[in-house]
Amino acid sequence: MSLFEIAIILLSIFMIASAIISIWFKDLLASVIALAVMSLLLSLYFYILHAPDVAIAEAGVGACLTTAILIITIKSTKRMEED
Amino acid sequence: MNGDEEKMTVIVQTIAALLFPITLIFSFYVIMHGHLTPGGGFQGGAIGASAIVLLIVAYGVRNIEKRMKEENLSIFESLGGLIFVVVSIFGIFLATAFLANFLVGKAIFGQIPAWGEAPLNSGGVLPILNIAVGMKVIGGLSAVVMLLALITKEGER
Amino acid sequence: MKKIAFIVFFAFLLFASIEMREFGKPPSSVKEVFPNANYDVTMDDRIIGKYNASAEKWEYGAVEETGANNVVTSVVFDYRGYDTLGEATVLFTAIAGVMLLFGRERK
Amino acid sequence: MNPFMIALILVLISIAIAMLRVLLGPTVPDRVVGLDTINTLVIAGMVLFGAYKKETIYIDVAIVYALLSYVTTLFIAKYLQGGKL
Repeated sequence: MSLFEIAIILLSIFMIASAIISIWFKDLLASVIALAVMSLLLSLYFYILHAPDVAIAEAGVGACLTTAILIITIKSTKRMEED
Repeated sequence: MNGDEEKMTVIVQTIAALLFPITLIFSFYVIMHGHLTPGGGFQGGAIGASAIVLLIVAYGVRNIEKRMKEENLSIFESLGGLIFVVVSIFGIFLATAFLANFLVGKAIFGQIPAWGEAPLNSGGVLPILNIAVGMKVIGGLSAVVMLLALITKEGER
Repeated sequence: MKKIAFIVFFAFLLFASIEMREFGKPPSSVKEVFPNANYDVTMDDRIIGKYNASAEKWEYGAVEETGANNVVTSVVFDYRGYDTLGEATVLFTAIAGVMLLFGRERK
Repeated sequence: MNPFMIALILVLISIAIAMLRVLLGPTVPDRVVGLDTINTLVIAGMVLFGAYKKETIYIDVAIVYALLSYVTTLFIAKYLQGGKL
């Protein structure tokens, strides 16, 4: 098993873990943060698989615009606090 | 009603004013070199929209909306779509079909590059279509974020 | 019922990923992918290009057909241009809907 | 056994440690700090992989991420600050 395959397997495990914890949180803001982590790791995954076009699109849309729209939506509605 | 309470601190405003032109220039670079390097119309448009989102978060959406009306952004976006369709229809008359690449092999944009070399004026109609899609995405995504941010009420933490 | 559907779908995906080719390896010929085909030019040869050793030049390349050095852009805007037109239409429709809902009327 | 790939594996292990802070952090600012750490580590991983493949074009993606990744942190900070957007 080469180092490249080890990197791909580690990234897959991290992505699945962050997706699971993003739907496991009850707090909406923490859930958005976990979704941003999954978007970051997905961009790194696309980059390692030699698709820089898709990585740039994911960086622009996933890292900035999606999180911005979700936080604006949370701000204009009511957030369910954890306590 | 001067909107001073919507701005963030002086540090954030200064850094945003310094980094906004750099991000916009990088967005234009990604759009213009779409047929040579990774990237293209959609990617560069998303980067440019993110630059406008940075201004919105640093200065407050109502201060930006006075300078940059959302009607103007909508007109910008529709202009991009119009350029796309008109260039595609030219393909019917000057070449064989809709969306045909009628400029390749000609003098202006149509230089065919050798393998590995890359002049900027190659690619036929691909740079024009890239610029059209870039205008569309910049106008559209920033207009969506601006309109969604305009309807937020007084938030209470 | 949901668990049975989940297990069947998961097993299907696992089987499909095991049966795939080696990572990054192009198919050697068309017969490997489509056994009943009667032509011998794959899509990779058609777009990326095929090196003709006897004439010492590349044939069927997207670089010669469209003049763009980036093959992905020439696929997105030239070979599959209708898809890009449809994506632009979807974006236009979404933004028109958001403006219809949230745009404030003036004067 | 390329040294750049070994460094990339170490960066991925560091991402795992930062993800623990995102998972366990009791308040929202702890999780934001974890997200910002992951931003920086992902940029470092992209540059390392570009050095491994010896492609200068791949650095463009790292520049895009370095220019855009702090907007998320700014948005969450403005949310926690309160007031109008």
